[in-house]
Amino acid sequence: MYSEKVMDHFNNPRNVGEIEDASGVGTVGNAKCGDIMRMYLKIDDNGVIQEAKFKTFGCGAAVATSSISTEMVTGKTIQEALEVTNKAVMEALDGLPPVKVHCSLLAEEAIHAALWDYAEKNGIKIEGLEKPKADISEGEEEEDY
Amino acid sequence: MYSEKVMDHFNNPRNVGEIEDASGVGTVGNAKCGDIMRMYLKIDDNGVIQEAKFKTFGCGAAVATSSISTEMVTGKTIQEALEVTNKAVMEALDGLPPVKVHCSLLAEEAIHAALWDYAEKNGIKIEGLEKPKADISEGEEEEDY
Amino acid sequence: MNKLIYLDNAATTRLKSEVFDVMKPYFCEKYGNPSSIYSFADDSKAAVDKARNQIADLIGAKDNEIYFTAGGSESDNWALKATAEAYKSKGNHIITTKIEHHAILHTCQWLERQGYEVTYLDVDENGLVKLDELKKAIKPTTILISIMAANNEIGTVEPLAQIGKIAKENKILFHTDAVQAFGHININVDEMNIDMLSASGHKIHGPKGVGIMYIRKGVKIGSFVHGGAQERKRRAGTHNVPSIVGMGQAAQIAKENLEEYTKNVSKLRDHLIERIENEIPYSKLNGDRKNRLPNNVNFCFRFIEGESMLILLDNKGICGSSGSACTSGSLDPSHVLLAIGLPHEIAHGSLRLTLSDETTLEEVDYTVDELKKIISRLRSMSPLYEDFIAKEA
Amino acid sequence: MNKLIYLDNAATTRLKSEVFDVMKPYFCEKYGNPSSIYSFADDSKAAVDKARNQIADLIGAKDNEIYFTAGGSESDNWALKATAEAYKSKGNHIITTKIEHHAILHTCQWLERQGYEVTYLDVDENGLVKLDELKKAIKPTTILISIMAANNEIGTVEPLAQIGKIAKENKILFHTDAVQAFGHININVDEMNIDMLSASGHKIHGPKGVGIMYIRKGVKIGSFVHGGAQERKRRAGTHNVPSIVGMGQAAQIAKENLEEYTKNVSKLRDHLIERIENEIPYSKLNGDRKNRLPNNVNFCFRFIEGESMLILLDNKGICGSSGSACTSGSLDPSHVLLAIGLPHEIAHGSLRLTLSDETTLEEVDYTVDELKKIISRLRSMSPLYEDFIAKEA
Ligand SMILES: Cc1ncc(COP(=O)(O)O)c(C=O)c1O
Ligand SMILES: Cc1ncc(COP(=O)(O)O)c(C=O)c1O
Repeated sequence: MYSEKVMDHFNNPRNVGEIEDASGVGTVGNAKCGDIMRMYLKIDDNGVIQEAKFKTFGCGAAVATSSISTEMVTGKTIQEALEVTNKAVMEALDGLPPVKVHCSLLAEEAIHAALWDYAEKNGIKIEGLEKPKADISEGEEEEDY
Repeated sequence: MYSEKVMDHFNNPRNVGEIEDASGVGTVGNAKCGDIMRMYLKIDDNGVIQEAKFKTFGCGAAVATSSISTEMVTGKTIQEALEVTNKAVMEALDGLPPVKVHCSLLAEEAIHAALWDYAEKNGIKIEGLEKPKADISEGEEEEDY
Repeated sequence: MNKLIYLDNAATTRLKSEVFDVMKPYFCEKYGNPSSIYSFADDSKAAVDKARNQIADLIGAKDNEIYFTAGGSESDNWALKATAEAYKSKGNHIITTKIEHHAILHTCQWLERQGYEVTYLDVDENGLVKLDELKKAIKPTTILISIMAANNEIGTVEPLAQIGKIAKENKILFHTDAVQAFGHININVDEMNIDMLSASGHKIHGPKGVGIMYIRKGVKIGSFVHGGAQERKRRAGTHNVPSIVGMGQAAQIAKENLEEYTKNVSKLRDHLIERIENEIPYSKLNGDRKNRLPNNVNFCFRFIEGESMLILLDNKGICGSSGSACTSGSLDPSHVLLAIGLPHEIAHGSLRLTLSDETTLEEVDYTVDELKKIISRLRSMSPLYEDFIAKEA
Repeated sequence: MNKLIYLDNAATTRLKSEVFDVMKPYFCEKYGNPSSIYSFADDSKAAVDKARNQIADLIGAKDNEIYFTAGGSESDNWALKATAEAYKSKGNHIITTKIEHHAILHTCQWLERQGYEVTYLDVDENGLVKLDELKKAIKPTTILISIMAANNEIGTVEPLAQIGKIAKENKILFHTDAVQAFGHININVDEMNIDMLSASGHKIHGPKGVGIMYIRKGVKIGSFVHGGAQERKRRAGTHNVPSIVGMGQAAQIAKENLEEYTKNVSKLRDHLIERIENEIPYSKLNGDRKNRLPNNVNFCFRFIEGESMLILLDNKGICGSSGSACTSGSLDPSHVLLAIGLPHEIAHGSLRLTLSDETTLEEVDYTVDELKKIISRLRSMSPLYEDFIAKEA
């Protein structure tokens, strides 16, 4: 069901854990739906993401998207990190099954939530970043089985 | 589907043919329903059936019941022949499949029709013998498949 | 016992050993449920996908338009009942023919009891649907035309492309019961404008108890068997993996062999027809001579009844079938033979012999030789023949 | 890859080689259609009769009360839809439970759309139907009570005899979906007053794609699959002889082994339950401890999600299943786990392990050993666990 990339990131997740003195932390999803993603970002004075870590409660795709998105944002500026969309995450994982697309949305939201937290803590406004929704909505109609 | 007895009478039918100077001939059934039985009886002056022959258009059970009933009536008096009922025919054949019970009725009717013809020709009345129906009715609801 | 001469391939076919070999691993080894997520089930999943593709290929469909069922009857029930339900707001009228299989006819009768209106089209004396009558039967309330691709008794192949065209022009869904045609003649769902198609595995040397329904993308019917989320949520029930695999393989073989099959088997068929017509008097070929399944031979022999013929053939090791009342388990002979205009007494004397690519010329010749003897024997004990000869004399 | 440890026997089972051996001749050799009249079909006919008898024997039914179908889902659809249709004049109310399989639930929802009224009974925290609520739910219009014999997820065995008694006292038909119970626990249709019963071949080491419906003599339901005259005119479709033979054989083996199976497998089950309860914290057994299928183990592990558990088990060659949303293909976790009162987040962390008589103690122990590691690994990356520990501290 999953691509090799997904399985690799699920079995050997990169950057699991917490960052004690994180610049921003974002938690998205909810336990009711079976997916919670928490992302920790360490951002330096130049607005470059030095380190990203995550903890995730969720399925294989949720763990894999968390893992790869921590890799994808590391070393990027905040503006570049905003371009790590769910599409980009999916592509980097060589695709996700249709029923799992929402996991990649979750990853995008987790990055945004962590950045929002960072912006709030620092009293700044990040262009193009909206306040993260409290919950991830599920619009996709399952096309496949 | 058929008992060995039925198969024997179908494969080696006894008394197939016509009797040129028959004392009575009876034809029952109709081609529409797929069964026609014609019975020829030769009856002596003492009212004993000397010979019985048949021709049948119909299924295996129709042929077998015709065959065995010619055997069963031979040597019998008219009154005894009236006791060759469909039940007796069925028993003599070790049973028939439920959907084929009407064939044994046809045999009973063929005997009756031939006797009726004999009675008419000789201007006598045979006690217990009713005018045969022109056709064999089919009341049985199929219980088995 | 004699060697078996199996000439009832319209009833069911021998599972080909090549097909069985492909099915085998899925019984005791790769038995995983394709809906499961562990990798042990990957083989089962891939096998079902492959079979879907093999079947789609045979009829020019897309893979995701093929749905696995338990056989032709279920597919027919599904097509009719679910279309009736889904398109109820559009209308309540269905058009079919008088010569459909009971899986269609009895389902239509059931629908009539639910308030639907069904037109049963007449056919001509060869069993062909009359296209002008089809056109005339269409009403504003018509939601479905269901006409079989080829008849199971008399082998007549219906003009699918023309029916499909009429359906399309009138924006009516077109379902075809292709149980006898699938893998036996060329069918292309796009070229023929077929919206739904039923087929069954065991009529093409595949396994029994598995079938498919083709449903064109966009046709909005729901489920017939409700339950689990299998088959894109349209047909519930744990996948019957070995049989699905077998049906896929049989479809692929049928596709590869279609040209050769058509050539060889219809040659044998024509030989059989010719010998019977030349050598057995008072016989009549049923079904269309030209638009005919490659493997179907169906005759009526006057003055005799089908079941006795079958039993005597059976004594010689020959398997055939008949439309006589006795073998149909009802009091009337085959509705198909009546629909092409045969009187009851003629219809009772029908014999269907259906060949396969495993049938040999020797078998066919032996069958005719035996059949000749059987028919004259039965005629000699038939009161109808006695009367006929008496009249002729 | 590791050795396969198959603990998903509630999803499907391995076809037993003894069963396959009995099926084998019916594929390529004795392939005749049992409805045919020639003697070549006698073997097929006899084989179907024998299977019918083997199955009747397992549940104390008469042979002619057993009808072959394509599986549990079809039987469930048949029972509900045909009863609703046949007893419409008596009433339109059906009683079932919230923990039925989707083959029942989705069929009930379909019936609701057709104007029927359905009561979905609550169950207690162990999944047991509350008999007083069942009694209270009965109305003058109630025509059917359909309650499963044993639940497929949590293994709870329902009080069939008591339900049957209530149904009988109220002159209401009683159907039970026994797909998980058939061959796994003792069922007697007369003692339990069961009028209809669904079962499936592949849950008892028989073949996939075949099932049965038991219909008590006198129950007047019609067909679900309309068509040919098979199965006493009640279920159309060419008989799937090899699979029918296989289901019969599997039923006979199940009957012969039932005592030993119950003893051995429930001992393994209890060992598995005990080790998990003792060695894995924050775990909770789902389902009734006493009224439980011999082969069912179902736990919730807090703070983690089922699918990840399954994938990591799969990496170790262990096949299990989960009621998490991710594996059900919907957004909600198993309706069964919710019905026994579990909150969503707990239900997402469920794991079902279902054993068979082929499961060994070594396999069970290996599974627990690996499971422990997997659960602590997943907890270590769970934000829920992080929060929980933080709160505890
Ligand atoms: C309780 C129950 N009912 C019905 C079914 C459906 O059976 P099948 O998949 O054989 O159609 C299953 C199996 O998935 C089941 O566990
Ligand atoms: C034309 C036609 N339709 C439907 C069916 C039913 O197929 P099955 O017996 O596989 O359900 C048959 C076969 O008997 C058939 O010949």
